[in-house]
Amino acid sequence: MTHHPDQSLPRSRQSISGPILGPGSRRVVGLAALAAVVALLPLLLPNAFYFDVAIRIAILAVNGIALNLLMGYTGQISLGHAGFFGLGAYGSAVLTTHFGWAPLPALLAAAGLTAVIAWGVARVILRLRGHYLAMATLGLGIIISIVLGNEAAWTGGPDGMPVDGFSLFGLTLSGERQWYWVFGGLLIATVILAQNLIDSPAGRALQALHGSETAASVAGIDVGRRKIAVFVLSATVSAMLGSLSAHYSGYINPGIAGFLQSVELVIIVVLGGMASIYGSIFGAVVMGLLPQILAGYEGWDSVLFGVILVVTMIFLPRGVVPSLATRLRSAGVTGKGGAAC
Amino acid sequence: MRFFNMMVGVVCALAIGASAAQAPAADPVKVGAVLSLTGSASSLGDPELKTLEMMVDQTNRAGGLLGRLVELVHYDDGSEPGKANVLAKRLIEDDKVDMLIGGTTTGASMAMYPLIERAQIPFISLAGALVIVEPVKRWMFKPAHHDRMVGQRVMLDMKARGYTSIAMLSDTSGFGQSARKEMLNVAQKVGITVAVDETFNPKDTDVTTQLAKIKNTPGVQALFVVTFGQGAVVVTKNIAQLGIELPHYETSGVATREYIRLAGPAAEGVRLPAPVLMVAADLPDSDPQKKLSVDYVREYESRYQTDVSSFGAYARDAWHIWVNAVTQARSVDKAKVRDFIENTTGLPGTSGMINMSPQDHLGLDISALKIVTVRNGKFAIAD
Amino acid sequence: MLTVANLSKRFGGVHAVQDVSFTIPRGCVYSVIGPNGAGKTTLFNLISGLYTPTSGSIGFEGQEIGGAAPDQLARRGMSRTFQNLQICRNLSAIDNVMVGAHLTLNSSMVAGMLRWPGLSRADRACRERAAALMERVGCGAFIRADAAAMPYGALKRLEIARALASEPKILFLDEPAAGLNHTETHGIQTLVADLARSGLTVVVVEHDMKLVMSVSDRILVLNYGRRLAEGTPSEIRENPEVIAAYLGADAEED
Amino acid sequence: MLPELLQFILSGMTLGAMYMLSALGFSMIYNASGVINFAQGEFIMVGGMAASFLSAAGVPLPLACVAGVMIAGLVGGLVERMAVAPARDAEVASIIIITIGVSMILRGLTEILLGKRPHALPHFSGEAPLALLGATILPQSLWVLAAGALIVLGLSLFFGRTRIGKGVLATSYDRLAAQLVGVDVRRVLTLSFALSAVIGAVGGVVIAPISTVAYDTGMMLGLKGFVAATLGGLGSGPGAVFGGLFLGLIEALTAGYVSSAYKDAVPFVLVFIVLVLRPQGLLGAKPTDRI
Repeated sequence: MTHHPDQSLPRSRQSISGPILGPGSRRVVGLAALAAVVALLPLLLPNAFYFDVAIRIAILAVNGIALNLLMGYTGQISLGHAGFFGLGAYGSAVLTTHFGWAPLPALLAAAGLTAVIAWGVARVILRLRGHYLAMATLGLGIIISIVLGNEAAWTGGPDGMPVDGFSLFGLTLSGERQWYWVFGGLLIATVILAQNLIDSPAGRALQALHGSETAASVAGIDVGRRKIAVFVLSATVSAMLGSLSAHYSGYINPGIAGFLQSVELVIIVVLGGMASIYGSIFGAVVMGLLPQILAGYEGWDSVLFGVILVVTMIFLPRGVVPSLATRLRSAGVTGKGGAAC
Repeated sequence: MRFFNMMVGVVCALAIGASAAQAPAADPVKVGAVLSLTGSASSLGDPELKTLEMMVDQTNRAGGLLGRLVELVHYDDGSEPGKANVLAKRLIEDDKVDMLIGGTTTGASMAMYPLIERAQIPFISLAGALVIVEPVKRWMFKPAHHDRMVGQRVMLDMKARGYTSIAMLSDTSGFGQSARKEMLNVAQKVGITVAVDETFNPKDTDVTTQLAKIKNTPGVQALFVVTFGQGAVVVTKNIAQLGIELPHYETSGVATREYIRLAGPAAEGVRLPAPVLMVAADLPDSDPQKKLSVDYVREYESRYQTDVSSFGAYARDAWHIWVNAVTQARSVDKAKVRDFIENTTGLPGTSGMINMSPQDHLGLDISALKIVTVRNGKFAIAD
Repeated sequence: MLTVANLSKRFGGVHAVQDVSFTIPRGCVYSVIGPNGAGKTTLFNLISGLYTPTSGSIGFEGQEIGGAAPDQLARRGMSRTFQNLQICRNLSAIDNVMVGAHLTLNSSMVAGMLRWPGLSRADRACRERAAALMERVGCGAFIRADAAAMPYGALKRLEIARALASEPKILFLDEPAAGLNHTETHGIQTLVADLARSGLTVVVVEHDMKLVMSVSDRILVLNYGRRLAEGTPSEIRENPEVIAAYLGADAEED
Repeated sequence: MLPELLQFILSGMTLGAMYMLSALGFSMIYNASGVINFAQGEFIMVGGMAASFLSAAGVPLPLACVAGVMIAGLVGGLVERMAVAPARDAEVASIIIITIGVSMILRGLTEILLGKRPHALPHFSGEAPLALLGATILPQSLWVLAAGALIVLGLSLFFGRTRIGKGVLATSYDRLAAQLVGVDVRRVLTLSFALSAVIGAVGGVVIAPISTVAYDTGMMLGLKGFVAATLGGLGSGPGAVFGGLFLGLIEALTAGYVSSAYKDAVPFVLVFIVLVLRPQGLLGAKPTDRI
């Protein structure tokens, strides 16, 4: 190997003598901490209401991570993602209620159907960029919620429809405490799978096409196919989550697929931090707790919530978790990474 | 990982803080309410809350219930049924309320009901749809006429006046769609043809398109608009704009003075079924509903400096049904109170004489709905 | 190795490239020069699949590749850098290089999610290789840096490392020295010579005549989208048409 | 059937003029700063609410309307200075969240200050409908159409004739270059927010007598404005005008001839189809990447 002395690069070469930091080295700690929180939280939760809040946070977090794969990592904005959540929820509800299917096959069928729809949509809209993509996905979500509201014979219309509990092999999940473990486990599994994906060559390809589609395609990445794949993946995860949460809450209405829900997911991703798994969890915690904390301040809740969004985005524009991470690192708290750059 | 510790800290602090904050100081009777105070149904939820707060004050001023003070814990579901579900859980599990009022909308009430049944707590819904009381749900009651009755009352009036072919314009909200379905059923039963069946979004700023279609359909003898709040105002103004001369019916959902004020002269002659509340002063003194209705209107309007609506009146009746049951049961025991609510008999309310039974969690008959009309900017008993 | 015949590209009414033909033999350093707007970058974009030719053909190792997508061309062994840097600023420097190695790894999303056996090992090996490449092109000091935090000169080298990571048969460098100072340009010059010595076919678009003349085996001169001349550096240096085009009106007045 | 069609068209035009004003606001801000302002609907609402409130408090109608529009313009400028300007370098998604936050703040404050009840303004020139070939139109609808036309005219004069207007245009083409030739870009950006708030508020004020206005009416109008702006091509003035009117007409005709239940879905289906066929909108310029 030949080396060329180059005065424009003043740094000594000793920094490469240490191990080259792979992305996976900090994962184990994070995962252990998450698992510990999930495992120990029940000791602190006084009653079923708090379990319910925790469950809803987990649902938001999984949904947020699914959207973050698409938005934060791959750079494709979606303002209609709640639509897929709604498709999953209603798919399960309609198949179990009107056709007497068992919950698990219904869940799988709803997810499969959503995947097919997402695939068809992605093929046409992922050619769009920026705000045009935002508009198209926004439209998609709104169309889904309008259809769910109008087809009253199947969906109960705007008032919604009841959904049976989730049972498998004769066992029925009941009560917030049982469901807590389902959604807690689901969250941990999602974090593991999502991190695996991000740290893999496939994940790198997704992030590359976010950074530069031209560079990605020249490097041999089939940009179109990758975008479609991650869109379908993200939509399918949301759909499965929608099915499960429909069985959990026992009642669904078209609002779950609406624009406000989609915006909520985008807020989770952006507030917590684009391209940050733990950012999405943080965003979900905020979005899950804030409405409960502000519940007593009717009228002011909207103002306070708005102020929190604006202030956070002004002072931590990359989202809470990545911005704070950078600050901590540059302050030398973690003692690694900073020296090399 | 620091974020993690931080997050854990935040969650724990909030959980603990919140649970400490709600430790009972005294021992009041707790009533929980989930209402739509913002969002599309806020024009319904707002008078409901105002009324409940007034009722709590009245009850406490009169010495409380069973010697205990009454406390109202209320949350806003933002007209999102999904949120109502969480908030109901909060009221039941965390605030530990003794009974629940609310669900301004049918969607919210139905979303809350699975929890109600599991927690076995008496629940009086303020929403309109038939589905709330039919089939009968053990723990859920309803003080207001359901949409099928409203439809029956209107159709009876139409029949009496000789209309057999009508146009219907319903909004796309939960209220409008559930009511539309019932109205179509009733029409078929009483032999009225719905010649035009149009819908509109309650947030629309213009419905002249749908109305022009109705106007140009030959043979239509009357127009029935199925909506509430702002939507009714827009429709009424558009009807005047197009010069549609058809007799114009609305539902009890627009029985508010605000409707008359916003729609102005366009509202003249509109016919609608309403609880007696709106025309209480015109009733004979012997009517058991008269005094309580007049009292309610006077107190509400002097306290809030704003017009009463039938929605507030439903909340008033709900309150009295519960107070009546608790007084008879001499306890707030949930199961006992439920039984006494189910056995409410001969209780006068703004909506009529309430006679419940295990088969009937509404307890009203159609006679309590009066057809009123707008005359000189006021509601008056028609004919 | 690469044969371009009668290639044209029109944007609206503008002929960016018109009827250009040339052949690049294996293992040589081939430069494309010409005044601003001569169509050099358009030519690169046509060959690397970013633009579809209006007419003409491009043959690579005996097969027609005109109109093929960039990622398909990458599979065949083509790689390039960009005049306006195309760096993924959301990734670290070394990840940018590893993006270049995309085709050498199993990149299935399912495999990634499930951590397919062997995938981590292959990825680690790829990371070592990427680090070595960064060393080789002279930006080894930034192995742990975020791409967004790197200076311009180092990013130019990073792109070359990324292009090399795909183990290409032919490498296109679009103005590798643009925006660099004298010392940096010299570094690039040595690097290109070094790459050529290792047997790689290198195609360069460049303005810096000193660099072009010293590294090139053959040179193609474009002017207003047309081929003006082609030959060895010494032939080009003495070509009167090239001199006229480069020196413009001044030369004629003299 | 002709009167019916005419009625649909008149109704669609009134609606369309409203969407057009909303869309113009979107386009103006998008042009100057590249931001999609999700608080645009709230500007409309603030204008209408402020005017209704002042009018109800006894302020003469014309004065109340002007004051309502000015208040909205002030709010628009403040929003830019306080919320958007400090985040200038943030990513698109972050700025979207900021404007969503702003819309929540405006909605909440209006609810707290002016209450939840819907308000109406008196009609500017009576409520007696005008007959036109068997169809009818309210005088107020003419006000809406006239206001729309005046704004379009005013904007073209502003951009074509005034120094500051040209500065806004220059900024939209190339912010850096505009700065170099002496345009005060910061002022231009604040101005573009204030101006789009004014345009929206004019819409809010003229439509309030017809449809009433409440603290939460902004969102739907804002969304439709976004759809209209996208249909026409983001950042294109003629695109916004065309997109708004087109959307209004299509909505009215769908409700009239196809299905009133699905008429609200039509704009979104339409924008979907248009974007698939022409990703830059109907009148938008094709974006070019320099590689």
